[in-house]
Amino acid sequence: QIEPLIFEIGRADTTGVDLDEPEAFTPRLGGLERKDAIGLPGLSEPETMRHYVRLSQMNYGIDTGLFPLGSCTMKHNPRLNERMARLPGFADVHPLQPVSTVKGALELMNELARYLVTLTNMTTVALSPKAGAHGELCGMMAIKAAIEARGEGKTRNVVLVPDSAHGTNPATAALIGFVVKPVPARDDGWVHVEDVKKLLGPDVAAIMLTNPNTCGLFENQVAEIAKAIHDAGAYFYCDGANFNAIVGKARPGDLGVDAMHINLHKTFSTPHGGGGPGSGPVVLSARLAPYAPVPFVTLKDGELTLVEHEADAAEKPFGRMTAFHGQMGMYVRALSYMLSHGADGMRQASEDAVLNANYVRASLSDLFSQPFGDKPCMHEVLFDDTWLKDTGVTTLDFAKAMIDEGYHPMTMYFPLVVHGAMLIEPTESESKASLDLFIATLRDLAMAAKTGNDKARFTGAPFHAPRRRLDETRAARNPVLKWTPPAPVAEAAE
Amino acid sequence: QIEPLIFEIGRADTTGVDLDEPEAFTPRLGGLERKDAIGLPGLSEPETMRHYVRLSQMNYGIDTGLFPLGSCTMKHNPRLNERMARLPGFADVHPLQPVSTVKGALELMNELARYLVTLTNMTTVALSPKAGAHGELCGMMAIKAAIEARGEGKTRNVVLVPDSAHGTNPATAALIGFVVKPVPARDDGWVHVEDVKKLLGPDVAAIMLTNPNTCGLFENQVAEIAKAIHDAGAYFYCDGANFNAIVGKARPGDLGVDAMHINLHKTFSTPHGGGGPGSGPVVLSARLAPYAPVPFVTLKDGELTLVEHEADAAEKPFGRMTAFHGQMGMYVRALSYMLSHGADGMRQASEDAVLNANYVRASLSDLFSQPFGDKPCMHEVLFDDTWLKDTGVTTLDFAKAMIDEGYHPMTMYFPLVVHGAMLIEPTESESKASLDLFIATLRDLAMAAKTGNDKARFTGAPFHAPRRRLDETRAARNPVLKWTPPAPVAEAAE
Amino acid sequence: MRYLPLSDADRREMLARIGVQSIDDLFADIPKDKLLKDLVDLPRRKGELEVERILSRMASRNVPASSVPFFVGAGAYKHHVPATVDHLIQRSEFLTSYTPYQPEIAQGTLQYLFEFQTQVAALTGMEVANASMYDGSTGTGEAVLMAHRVTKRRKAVLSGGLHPHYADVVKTLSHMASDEVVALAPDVSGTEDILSRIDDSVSCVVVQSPDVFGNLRDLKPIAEKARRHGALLIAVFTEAVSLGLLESPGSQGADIVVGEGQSIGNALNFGGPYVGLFAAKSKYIRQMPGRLCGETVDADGKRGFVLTLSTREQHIRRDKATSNICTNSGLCTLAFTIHMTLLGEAGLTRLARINHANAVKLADMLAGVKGVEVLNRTFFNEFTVRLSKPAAEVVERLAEKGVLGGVPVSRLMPGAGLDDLLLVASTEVNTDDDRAALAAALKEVL
Amino acid sequence: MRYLPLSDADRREMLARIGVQSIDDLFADIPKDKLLKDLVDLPRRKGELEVERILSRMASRNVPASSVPFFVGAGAYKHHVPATVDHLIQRSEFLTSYTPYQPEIAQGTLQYLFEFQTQVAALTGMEVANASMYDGSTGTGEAVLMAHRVTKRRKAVLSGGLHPHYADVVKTLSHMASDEVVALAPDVSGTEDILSRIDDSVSCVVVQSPDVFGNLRDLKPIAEKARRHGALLIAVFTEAVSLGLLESPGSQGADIVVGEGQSIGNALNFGGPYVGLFAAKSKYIRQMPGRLCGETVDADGKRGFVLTLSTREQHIRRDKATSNICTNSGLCTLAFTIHMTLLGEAGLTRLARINHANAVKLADMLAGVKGVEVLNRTFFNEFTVRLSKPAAEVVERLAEKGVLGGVPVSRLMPGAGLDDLLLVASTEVNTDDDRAALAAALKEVL
Repeated sequence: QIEPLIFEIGRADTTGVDLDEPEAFTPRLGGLERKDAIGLPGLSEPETMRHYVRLSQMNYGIDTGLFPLGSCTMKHNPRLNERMARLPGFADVHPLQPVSTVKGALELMNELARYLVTLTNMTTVALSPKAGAHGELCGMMAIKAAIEARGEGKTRNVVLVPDSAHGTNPATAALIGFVVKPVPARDDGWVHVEDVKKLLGPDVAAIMLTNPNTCGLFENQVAEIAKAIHDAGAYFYCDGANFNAIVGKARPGDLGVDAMHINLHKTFSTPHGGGGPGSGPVVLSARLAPYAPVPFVTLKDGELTLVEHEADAAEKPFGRMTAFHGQMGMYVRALSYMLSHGADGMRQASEDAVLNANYVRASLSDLFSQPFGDKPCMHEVLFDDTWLKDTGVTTLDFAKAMIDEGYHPMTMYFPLVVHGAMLIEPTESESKASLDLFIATLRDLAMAAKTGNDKARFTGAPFHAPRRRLDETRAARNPVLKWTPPAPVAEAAE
Repeated sequence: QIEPLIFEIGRADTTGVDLDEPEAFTPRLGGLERKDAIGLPGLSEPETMRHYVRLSQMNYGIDTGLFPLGSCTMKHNPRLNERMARLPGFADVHPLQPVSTVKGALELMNELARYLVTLTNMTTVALSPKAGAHGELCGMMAIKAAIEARGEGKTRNVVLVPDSAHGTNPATAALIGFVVKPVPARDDGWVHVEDVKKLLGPDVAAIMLTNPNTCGLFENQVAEIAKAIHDAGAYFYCDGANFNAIVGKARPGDLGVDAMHINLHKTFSTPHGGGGPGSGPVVLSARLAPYAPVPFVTLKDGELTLVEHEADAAEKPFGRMTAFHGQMGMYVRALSYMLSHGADGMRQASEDAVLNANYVRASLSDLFSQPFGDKPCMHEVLFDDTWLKDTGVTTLDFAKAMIDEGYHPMTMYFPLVVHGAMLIEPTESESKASLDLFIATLRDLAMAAKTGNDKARFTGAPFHAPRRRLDETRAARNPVLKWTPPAPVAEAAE
Repeated sequence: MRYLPLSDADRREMLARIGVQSIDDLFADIPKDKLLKDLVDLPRRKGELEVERILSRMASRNVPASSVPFFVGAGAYKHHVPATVDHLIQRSEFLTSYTPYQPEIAQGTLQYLFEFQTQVAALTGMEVANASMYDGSTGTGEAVLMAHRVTKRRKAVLSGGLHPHYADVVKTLSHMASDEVVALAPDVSGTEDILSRIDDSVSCVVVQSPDVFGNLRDLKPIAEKARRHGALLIAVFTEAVSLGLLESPGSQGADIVVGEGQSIGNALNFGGPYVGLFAAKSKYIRQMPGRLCGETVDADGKRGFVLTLSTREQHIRRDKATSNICTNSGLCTLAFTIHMTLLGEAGLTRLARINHANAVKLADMLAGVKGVEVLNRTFFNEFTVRLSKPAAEVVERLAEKGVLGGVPVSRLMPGAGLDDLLLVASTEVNTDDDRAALAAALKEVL
Repeated sequence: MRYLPLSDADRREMLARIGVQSIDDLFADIPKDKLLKDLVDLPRRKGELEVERILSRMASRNVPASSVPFFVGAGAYKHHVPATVDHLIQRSEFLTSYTPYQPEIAQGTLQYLFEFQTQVAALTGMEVANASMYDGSTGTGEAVLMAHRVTKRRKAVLSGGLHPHYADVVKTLSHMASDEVVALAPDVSGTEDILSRIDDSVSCVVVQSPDVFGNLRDLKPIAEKARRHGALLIAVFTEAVSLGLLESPGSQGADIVVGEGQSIGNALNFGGPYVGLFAAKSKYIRQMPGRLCGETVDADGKRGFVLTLSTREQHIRRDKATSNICTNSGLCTLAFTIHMTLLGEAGLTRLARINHANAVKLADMLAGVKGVEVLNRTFFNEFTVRLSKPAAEVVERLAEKGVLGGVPVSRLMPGAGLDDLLLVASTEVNTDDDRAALAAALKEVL
């Protein structure tokens, strides 16, 4: 089951694309043409097809099985959305065509914005961020711009981030010069308003709070926290990675949020694609709306108009996040998802996601330990490794053993505030039958781990995957990041 | 790796299609409406997706590996052709739309016909047959119609069919009342003109000859046989299943053929799709052309016109093979294939197919036995089981052992004239590296079979497939052809 | 050439291994004077872009059903197919696999065939179904041959409501096989006296419902009379969706049910590929044509599926086979099965109700147009109207106005004196706007 | 709802197992007054057909590049992508998989990332490449930050030939991070004096070639001077195909190479998703942003791949990370890799020659149009013309005539006094007819 690399089977003179050599002409390259070979192998079309089909067969996807990766929201990706995104009117349109030839694209962006704003009860949305982390950056930049506009740019430079936050939060804040101060974790899994208040002061620019949080809980003091933050002159950034739990049930704008990114590839099911592309629009409160970056679409004299430059805008955009207008292909998919579900379907999806997670929780709570007690969770349920104590089986071992049972592991060792965390998010896409099978399998595995009779089943796992456990230390110690031609065989050895 | 049946996981009230119930209205069903439940389960879209993706993972295809199925021509299926067949102008057009709204469809059919006629040097082509066997039927019907037109319908009712022919040949002839007389096999693999001559008489309507034949050989006396057939007042039907070996190298029309079907799904690479759809256009000589069935496209006053009824035709169509115009979707794919290859590419493809087969032959001839001696073959090479004598390993065992090595078996036990036949057709889609690996694997297997040290590796094979060997006898003895609900568990047993 | 992996260097090396000088040494059995020296008179290879342009240009000369108000039926129907269907049937492992003769590595195909057979049996109300025929028309031809084998008689009676193409296929086959066919006159009202044609010499009666004019037929009396005379009732349908709403042919006593499955999962495709559904009473199973997939177990006792009862088939029985069919409609059956699985009973029956409701709405609207008379007392999603002008002309005029209004009966039955009749179909894709457009255009044209 | 498998009966049963009365008991942590009682003010669910209609109607209000003579570039290019690419990236196992954190069941993704990194390194002439950025512009922003980390300086010099959007991204990021940016004035002729801006305070110079006006830049002297002053040369490209024909940035001495990969394998998509290519000298590897895939072995000694050096990344290092990037452009890298594999060296270099040849042909033709002056001495597949009228107006007039003629410089750099300049791109998709149409339309408009 070793598939060779294209470099091992390709040839420099082979091509899978038929092109005719141009007629003779005088190049205008000013002597800057390439002199050496590039070193790229080519394959014919049949070889290419087989190579990548075989590679795909070594992957696990939502379509092949339950994918309980907490915080990642691996839900069904409808193919209708793929079909829509490929309409020539969307896929084959250039970002710099005359605006008169892309009215439909602007309409789509506007409609998407309307849906996002309605679902969050916020004022405006910056569509262009390319993924969740990029959206965080956008939101925090808007906050920074607002603070600078208030003349507090030098003094307000602290951002509060709970220990349980995604790593992107502190990384984002640090990237643009904020000083990150952690909000310590409590043993109930919630951020407490008094902890926040203790940290607040004229130096605090914002809090970055994930809600529902990474422990799978809705921050039950969110309204109080928002009020405290605002009272202190700071802004409330909400990490929207888990928005999918509450779409149609609660609106961030009602909870005092000033900025929140939305992962279209989680909440609205644009495919994860093995690590992207994502899309991370940011909704903004009225206080931050004026600072939204270019470009944006606005209704002007009854016509949708694209505002591309700061000079054009009545507002005070803080700059630009990316070339062009962002992830159009993802916008189409997300809007297709929202149109399909409708207000009723989206609400139901949130409820089913929460129901499924709690069903798993209730069905495993006697065997698995919960760090914050046995209480309802949102769309994902968090266990820790207390129950594995003294078995010699780690969270990692247990997760890898799941692979042999045909399942993708849950999220492990995150959030960091919990020891040996196991974060399970079944999503609303799973049927009850599928959950029952999953639960039964986990229970069997848990029993096996606890009896300790077959430790190797865990510590050696996986056995039945395309690869056994991989040596990550070796990879990091001596990084081999690209293929290099094998050295010629040495002539004679001693 | 047991995937349940949809009937085991589906529910009567579940649907993966959102439709709104119509407003109240008065039906016009005259009391013939359904009273009982149908018994069809439904699945949501995510469940459906996963179910069929998982089923697909139990299949082997060209895209997943070399598929050396002799006589079946499992070559690369270009995805360009799939894309073209899905253009709304082809896929979303109704066969009975006004002719003025389908000019492009008629143009395509005409262009396809032009390619087929040019490649075969025949006069006309009946496009409508739905697959190879249907094309045979069409060709033989044309022959029968011609014979009836000559007033010999009662007297000429014998069709000569070599023993090595595909089963469809005698079945087709018998279906429309011909008496099948076998042409005996010779030990050189060729049909001999003297054997044919011995059988010829005023009762013979036609010969059905596969050329290149099912032994992988080009019938080297084909011209003489054609002459003898014609001299006897009979027609020469050529089974075109193996046309792919000689496209661009020789034209059936030059060889005296009167009718030949062309498997678009073999020669021109429309996908086999797990058993269809195929497409079997029939090219006809001038002698048979007038009898081509409706519908056909003809150039009339400079305009392409669809002739749909016998009354319209200047010709004497023998009737109709099917509703509408045949396999349009396959026509598009086949024409896309032909346009892509061009005259040069098609000839090269034939040469490469023959080259690849002979390369396999030359690389295995020392280990495998060839029933008709070690001589060049066409696009496929035939071995028999002489070399397995006394090993306790059968052709079937050997083929199943190939599965464990990651290969689809070759065609086995066909043609029938050879004991334990193994018919290998690599096709032109395979690279030399792929063939070398295949050859090495077969050589290893052959050595293992001959040494006899590990007979179980063969007799028990496959071990590493989605299923072990299946009990076909049981399936036939007590046919279970559909799912039935399990009987309710009996209350208490003794 | 992008599809050919061999390089010239490979070719030279391989010829050397084979031990010949040139490629033509391998073609030595072809008579020298017949071996082509030059390329045939066709263009040379083209890149993808160029091929796309040529074929797209041809495609653009056709009017897609989705682009206009569309009411064309008569044996092929415009339905909406979920995106999931087309995605799944394009999976390499389905698309590029062969007929499942090696069941160990073809369980995917075999299991969906088993699911398909079960769905078709349920839908038709029959005991057993095969793994598909080419389409409804050829399936009907095969059904008649099967009835001859079962009854050992060779005379078929065809209803005047049978789709003329289907009748032509039966007649062609019967003529060639020297079997007898009694074809009744076109029966616009669905009231023909077919019972009187059934006697002890008849092998089968072939009745379509909804018939080609859209009328629903009560099969029960026909089945009853056929049974008494030892003849079989072959029930035909061209619109599979109708079975979601109508009493199944099986429950009405049909012996063989055959029909077109295109409506579920398959595009219009200008006539093909489609998928023939074929079901029968299980006592006739050994006389059935086509492939059958059956359940069994593997060497480890695991459930699995195989093609079975192949002793009926041509590759085993040769000239004694029940049919010459080989390749059938594999991928179209998959599309059917997936779409049917998505629909489920709830979805299919609702889809059928929508179709019927839309047709009723349309009939009521057209009945109000001067020069249009709706003829049907009963129908499902298609009916016949009498126009005040020749239908073929009207349809062309409608097409000029961007409305594809239906199928003139004269196109199916030229010379039958039915030139003023138009078949009009309406499915779930038709909107109120579509219907209004047709009515308005008819008003202008008539 | 078709995407939701639970039935109401399931829901009741599950609530019972959980031990709560109603679903809202599970939402009890949401403040009561914030929990929505009713549906939000958006339409209810729609079937596929309806969604298709809504979105198709929007799509039809846009003019697809393939439907007209098309010469728009300026950072995104219309190329032909083989059908194989889109087929493969839609494979469920690629499309619906996650970032490959579980390497044992993600070798498909990991191996293509390894292939991608190798291809990008070869193409750019660099020692190492990462597994992608969002796009060229954000990659450029990250490259500047990386240069700051490497040099421990915080002042970037941007060439006046850098795409203004890229420059804006760098400026925004730098402003927010309180870093310094020296942006040179728009440099239409590609002759700016950037060397004099390089001194010991500079962390990096960012130079694009072909630059936004199409000029090719010789990077060697810049690299040389930067090296002498301890600054890094960041070489940027927006047209990956150009690297098939031009000396690689790596061979000219670049320290970091960053660019847009859209041209290979990816559609125009109105601006995204695209794929950022990012390569560097290997000594800087621990300062690189983004994911890296590395080779290793599994417990059985088999070759395998893993994400590696993740101690640079946010999920490990949090506020000390080299970047906050997480999800990147996985599927777009796959498209890039497959298309590049199909092209191979032979195909890519030929594709590049065709692009250049078409642009040369177009430049020669436009040079003959009155009111058009071609400004470039050198270019690859895009160049700048000076028009006798404002370019923005001209482009609108051309669009009315069904020709998309290019990008007015004023759209990218409003207020720069370059309103008469037009950027015109020509790729392999342009035919002689296309070029003639543009020339003819320009004659009419000017």
